[in-house]
Amino acid sequence: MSDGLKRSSRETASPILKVDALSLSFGGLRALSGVSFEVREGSITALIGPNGAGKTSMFNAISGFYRPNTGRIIFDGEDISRERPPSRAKRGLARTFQNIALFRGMTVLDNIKLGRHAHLKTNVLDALFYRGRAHREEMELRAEVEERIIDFLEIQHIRHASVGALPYGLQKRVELARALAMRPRILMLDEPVAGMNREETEDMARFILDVKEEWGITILMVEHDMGMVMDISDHVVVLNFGQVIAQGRPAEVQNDPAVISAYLGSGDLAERIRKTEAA
Amino acid sequence: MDAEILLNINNVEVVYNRTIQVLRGLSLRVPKGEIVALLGSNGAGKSTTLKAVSNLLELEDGAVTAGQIEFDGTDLATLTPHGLVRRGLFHVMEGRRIFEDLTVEENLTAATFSLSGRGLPITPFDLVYSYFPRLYERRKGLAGYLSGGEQQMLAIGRALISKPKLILLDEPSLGLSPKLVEEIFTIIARINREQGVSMLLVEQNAAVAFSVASYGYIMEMGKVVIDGPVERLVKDQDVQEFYLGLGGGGAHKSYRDVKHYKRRKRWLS
Amino acid sequence: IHAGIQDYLKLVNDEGGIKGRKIRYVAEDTGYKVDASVAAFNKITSQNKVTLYYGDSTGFAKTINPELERKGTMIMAGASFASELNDPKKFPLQFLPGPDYTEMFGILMRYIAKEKPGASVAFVYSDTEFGRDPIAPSEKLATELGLKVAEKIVTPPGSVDVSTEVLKLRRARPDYTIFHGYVLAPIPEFIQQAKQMGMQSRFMGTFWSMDNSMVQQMGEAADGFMGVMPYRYYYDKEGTSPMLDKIRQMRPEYQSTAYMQGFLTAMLMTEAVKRTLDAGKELTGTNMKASLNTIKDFDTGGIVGVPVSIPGNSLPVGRIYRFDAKQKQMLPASDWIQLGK
Amino acid sequence: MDWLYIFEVSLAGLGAGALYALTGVAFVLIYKATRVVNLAIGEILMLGGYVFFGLVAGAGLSVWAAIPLTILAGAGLGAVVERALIRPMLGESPISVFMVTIGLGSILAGLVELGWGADPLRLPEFIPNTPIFLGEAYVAPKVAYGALVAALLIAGALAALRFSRGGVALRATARDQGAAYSMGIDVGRVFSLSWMAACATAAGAGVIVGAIGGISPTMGIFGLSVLVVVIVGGLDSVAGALVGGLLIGLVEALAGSFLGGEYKLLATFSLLILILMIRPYGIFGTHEIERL
Amino acid sequence: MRIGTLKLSYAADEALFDTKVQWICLALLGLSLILFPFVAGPYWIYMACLVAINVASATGLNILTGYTGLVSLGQAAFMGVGAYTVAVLETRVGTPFIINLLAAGGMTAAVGVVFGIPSLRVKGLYLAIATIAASMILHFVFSHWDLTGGTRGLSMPPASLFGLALDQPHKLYWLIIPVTALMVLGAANLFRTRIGRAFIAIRDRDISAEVLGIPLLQTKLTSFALSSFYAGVAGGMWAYFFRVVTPESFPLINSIFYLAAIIVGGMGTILGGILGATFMTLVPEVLKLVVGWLTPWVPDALSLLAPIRTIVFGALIVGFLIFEPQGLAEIWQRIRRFFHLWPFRT
Ligand SMILES: Nc1ncnc2c1ncn2[C@@H]1O[C@H](COP(=O)(O)OP(=O)(O)OP(=O)(O)O)[C@@H](O)[C@H]1O
Ligand SMILES: Nc1ncnc2c1ncn2[C@@H]1O[C@H](COP(=O)(O)OP(=O)(O)OP(=O)(O)O)[C@@H](O)[C@H]1O
Ligand SMILES: [Mg+2]
Ligand SMILES: [Mg+2]
Repeated sequence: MSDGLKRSSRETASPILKVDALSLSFGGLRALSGVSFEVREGSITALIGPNGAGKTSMFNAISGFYRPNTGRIIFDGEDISRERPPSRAKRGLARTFQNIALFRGMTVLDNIKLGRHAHLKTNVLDALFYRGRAHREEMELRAEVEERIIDFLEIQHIRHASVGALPYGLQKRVELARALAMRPRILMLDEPVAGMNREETEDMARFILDVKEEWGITILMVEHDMGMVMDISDHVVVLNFGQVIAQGRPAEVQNDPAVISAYLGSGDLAERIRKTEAA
Repeated sequence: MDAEILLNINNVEVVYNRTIQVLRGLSLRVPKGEIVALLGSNGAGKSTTLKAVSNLLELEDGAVTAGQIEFDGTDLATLTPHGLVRRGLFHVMEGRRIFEDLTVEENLTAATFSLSGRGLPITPFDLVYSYFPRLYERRKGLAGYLSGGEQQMLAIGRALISKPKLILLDEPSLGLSPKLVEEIFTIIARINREQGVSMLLVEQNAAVAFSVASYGYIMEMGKVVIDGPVERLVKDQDVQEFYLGLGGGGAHKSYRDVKHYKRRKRWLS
Repeated sequence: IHAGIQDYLKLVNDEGGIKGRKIRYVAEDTGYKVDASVAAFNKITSQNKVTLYYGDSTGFAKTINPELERKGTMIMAGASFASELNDPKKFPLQFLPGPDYTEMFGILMRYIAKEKPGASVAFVYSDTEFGRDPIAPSEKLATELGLKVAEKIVTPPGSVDVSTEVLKLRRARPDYTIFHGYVLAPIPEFIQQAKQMGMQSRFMGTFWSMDNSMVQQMGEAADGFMGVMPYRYYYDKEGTSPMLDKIRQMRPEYQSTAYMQGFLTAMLMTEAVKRTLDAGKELTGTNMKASLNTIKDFDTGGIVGVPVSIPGNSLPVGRIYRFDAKQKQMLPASDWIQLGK
Repeated sequence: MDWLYIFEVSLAGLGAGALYALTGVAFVLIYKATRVVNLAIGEILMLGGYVFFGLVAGAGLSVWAAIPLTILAGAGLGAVVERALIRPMLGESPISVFMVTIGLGSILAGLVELGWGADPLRLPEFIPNTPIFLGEAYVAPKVAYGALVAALLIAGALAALRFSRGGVALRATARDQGAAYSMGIDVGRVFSLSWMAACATAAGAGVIVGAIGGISPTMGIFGLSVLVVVIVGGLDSVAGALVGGLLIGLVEALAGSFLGGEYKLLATFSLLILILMIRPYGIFGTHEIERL
Repeated sequence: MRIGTLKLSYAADEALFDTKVQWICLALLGLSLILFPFVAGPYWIYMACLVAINVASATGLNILTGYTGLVSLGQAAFMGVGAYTVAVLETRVGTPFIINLLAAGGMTAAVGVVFGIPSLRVKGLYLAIATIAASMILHFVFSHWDLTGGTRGLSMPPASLFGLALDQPHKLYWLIIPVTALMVLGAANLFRTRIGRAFIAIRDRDISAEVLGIPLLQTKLTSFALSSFYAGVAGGMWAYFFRVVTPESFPLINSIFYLAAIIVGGMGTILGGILGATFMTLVPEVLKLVVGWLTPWVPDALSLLAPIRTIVFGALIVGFLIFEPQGLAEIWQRIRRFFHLWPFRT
């Protein structure tokens, strides 16, 4: 892979997450083979690539749901490759899911609170009696969730609603809220604007930018909406068939011929259709 | 629109769980041989409209409480969901809904049930494979492990098997890479042209939808707020701003510059 | 059982009751579940003043015993012949209207020892409290009687197919096979397969599998099936039996051995009450039980073929019957056998 | 080592296993099409036994007329149950539907007791009675003939599912009813037919099981062993039911004869836990595809 | 009637009972529970105790099945473990009953954890069947171990409190009711905290829960342990209540009974466990009453009772699932809403 590309990225901050020669296969299928890239602290990094390129698998490997065959994941200078998902979550790796994974039996508020699970200490005995620590912790959590997260994402009006009944766009927002409640240092978003129209995408883009700028949280996201990716990300990594085929600043990647042929396509659909039509 | 009307939705209202009203008097037409696009924000009721047409609401505790839907001259209320498919109305559902633990080929076989009762022979899947060569390569593999784009191809392929008159397509671009979106829509246009199949297309990606459709409807809160031939819609200022992401004067806006306050859509006021 | 109790009490009441006292009979169904039985007990005893109680299962008898002692106002019998209950020290206010299961085995084996000294026997029993009840003491008794226990076969509750067990039995080649802990299945299948294999063993059962209608259902397998029965069968015309005559009068169709059990229980209980009143004592549990134990060589009016006594908690008497396929009836195969005599 | 004995015991076990397998197939059929874990299968089997008894002993029909009628009655029961209890549960959680079948089992057991009383009954003899010897090994004729019938029926079911579109329709319906509808599959009919076929099979199995062990309102316990069989084999696999049935039959027989009857259940249930720990979806069951 | 409630603090919004009306209702309930034994006959006190024991056990099962989504058909067998523990301690060691009850809970929790281990790999109904297997194995142990008295089981002396023998329902009432009340309250508290939320998350989607920081095995086993603890204590109370424990005291059908109780009551709500267990315990009694009234007209009524009870048991389960899948708790909520006139927040 070209060193030139790497050097060209402008960030000077240190990498908060480093993926090092990661390989992962399912039976005979190699979903990832020797993927390496870095996410710099305070950046928005986008992971793009064709369907089935291994983006979600990459997220799953980083958050510990899949066990890579070889390679390392280094978070904040420490190798976390052997850790179970919950302890990675506790370190500040938070994520949302490609297919919304909210807990339908809970209210919005409880879903958000759940994000804090790993940071709370209440044990079963405390919980049964709801005295002392349990009570104190719950009150603090409630206040923080209300005042920081719910206000920020503008979902006050639905906090006692049960998530199942919410429209899709709001559900995605609740997922984001839950991830924020995890006290993330890095937030991984899997297709945050899939299925949204232009207007809703604008809202979500605003939240993502604010999370980065006001909360200082690093963002790694997978997204197929090139308009948004190119506009808001600082660094783009392109995967194809489980391998990195390009990375760099959005503008660089956008014009990379390999990326165009594997992923972006000609970009002018209407014209092409008219062309085939004529043929 | 002088062509023969294949699908005619008239003032339909839909209620879920006997309490939540989603469609509030929606009307819409699909002429024979055309692609009609249906756009709208999340939760506007687009999928609900399609489910009402294909009679699948019952599965989700929904019901059409008013209005009527005609397909090819028949009132749909009298038909069962599978009966409808067998008359040539095929619904490619949101989220693709392929049978994950069946192979690609078995998925196509499942779609052959739509041919019963029409006296149509079950032909080999050549046509599907000719449109989607990639499916041919993976025909023995479990569909659950296909990539998103391949799954979408399979979903459309199943529709082709049924030799339909009308396909309802629910967000075929959802989650697909730009290139695949292009491919799929190219094929959609081809199918429409070569097979003469009409389509009702629900899409979030307005630009793409407009590139294949001839007529468009935009709905909010369960009813149509604006409709017209595609050429006219793309010139509408609100459509440009809220669906195509064009700022004043037709230039693309950047997501970085989006403001917190927003102009209200004209049709909502 | 229910009908038997009802009928006897009707007889007593029609004759003016016990010393002018009429007996009122309250019944509850419990479905053989301990908690339901206890609930019924509480309900009945709190709504009525009860002196005689008929409970159902062994579990209930054990559960309720402390309560029975605490109340001290009644005596109780039940559908269970569990050996454990046959202990006047532990269960002072209860009794069994027949031999306990161990005693049933005793009667059977005494018969075997007489017919064929030194014979080998096999026990086939279900893996339940009911099934396991008499096995350990009976093994001991077998050695005392000079019999050989060739095999013990346990079947899990509710098992249907017994082919493997039959194979096992065949290897043991017992002269006699005693089934216990079953009502019907899997006895007939067992016997049938055994006969097909050419086994010569004789097959025997205990109380609950001995009712005539049950045995008849065994079909071909029934022929020659034997077992122990403390009461006479409904149709048994041998000797004089005024009570059986009365029963046949009241109920023209066949009555089961469970009916007889109920009938006899009611008879013994009322007799105990009568004797207590005769002695001018209060109707307390202890007094009634004491009176019950004074029953000696008591004539049951033919329900049991010989005069009976209740030395302890049980009525250790019975007779071997054998099924006759032609008459479709259980016919006596031995004299009445009284243990402890 | 007494090899003849082991051989005989194994044969007996396999024979019993064939009956498990047959009932297991009935169970799998329902699961495959409707994702319903039918705990009432034992009671449906019991009802089959009783209907047969009623037709022969009550209505005085000949045995050979009664068997097809029983099977037909089973199919009828399947249709009614599916329509009245299962269809309304479409879309509910699997646990709820599972509990509905438990409730159904209870209702059926109660009805049988109401109609025929609590006492066990015996079916009239109709299976040939001459002892069968395989070499020197004895096989109980009822078990042998039962196993034969079971084998034929299972082979039929396997063939039907493999060589027709029916199998695809069944699995498609099970996976996603909405999508199946939109393929033009008559989901309602698939549901009904699979319940009818399964209940007919179970009723037929009930006649055989009843002929061997007699009938009683508690006969539904047989369903418990069948449950073990299908879990071991994999809930959605006909082949699994076959292998599971034979395996459990064999294990029960061997445990019963070498450890004692009380160990039968212990052995099969321990085996069950063991297999589940190694293969959580049974030997042949399909893994749920779980992706994030 | 109330028109919306204004909450002035988060604590108030998080409280279990948030309105004055609720507190009054609660106080009334408590008072009536205290007065009950003074006005009711022994039969009704007996029933009250039985109901309470069943409520305790059903609440435990609800934690596991209703909230954590792990279907268990082993609740009765777990109660058996508790009952035997109490019986053995009482007869062999003679420790005070409170200790015995806690030991019963602890012992059962340990057993529950062991049988809960498959839950990491085995899901859904496969797991339900695995718990049947667990209860069969426990049943085997009960009936073949000397310590548990084999098939005959164990008989034991009554619990005693300061030398006073608690041998009567109306005395045991003062043991059983408070213990059950405490257990129910504990369960309700549980679901205001992280532990309870983790349970629900696992029920709704376990694999994503893990990525959100919830250790799966540990949490599932915690749920098994808690649920079995409840079962064990309930079983212990059962033992003190009946004072004989046999292997046949805790058949599989009882496990089904508890599952049915939480379904009829409403899965995943505390109220559901209470209502369901009460309802299902009392229905057979009501049936008996009805049959009692019928006896004069239908002479055979008594012998029909057993099958009718079986049928009604089944029909209740089926009926509730089809017509009222959320159970009695939902009906109760509907009644409440009706009186609130303010349907948006309950
Ligand atoms: N659990 C699994 N078992 C087997 N194969 C899997 C599994 N998960 C993913 N795959 C395969 O790995 C490849 C990469 O899948 P992945 O979901 O990571 O793609 P993606 O880049 O996220 O695609 P998309 O943009 O469509 O979401 C695909 O071919 C997929 O079929
Ligand atoms: N089964 C259901 N029960 C209750 N409400 C429902 C159900 N399905 C949809 N809704 C509600 O109906 C409204 C319209 O839903 P629908 O799926 O038709 O929207 P859509 O326009 O397709 O949106 P999207 O862009 O998210 O696909 C939404 O508010 C949704 O919450
Ligand atoms: Mg993905
Ligand atoms: Mg939609």
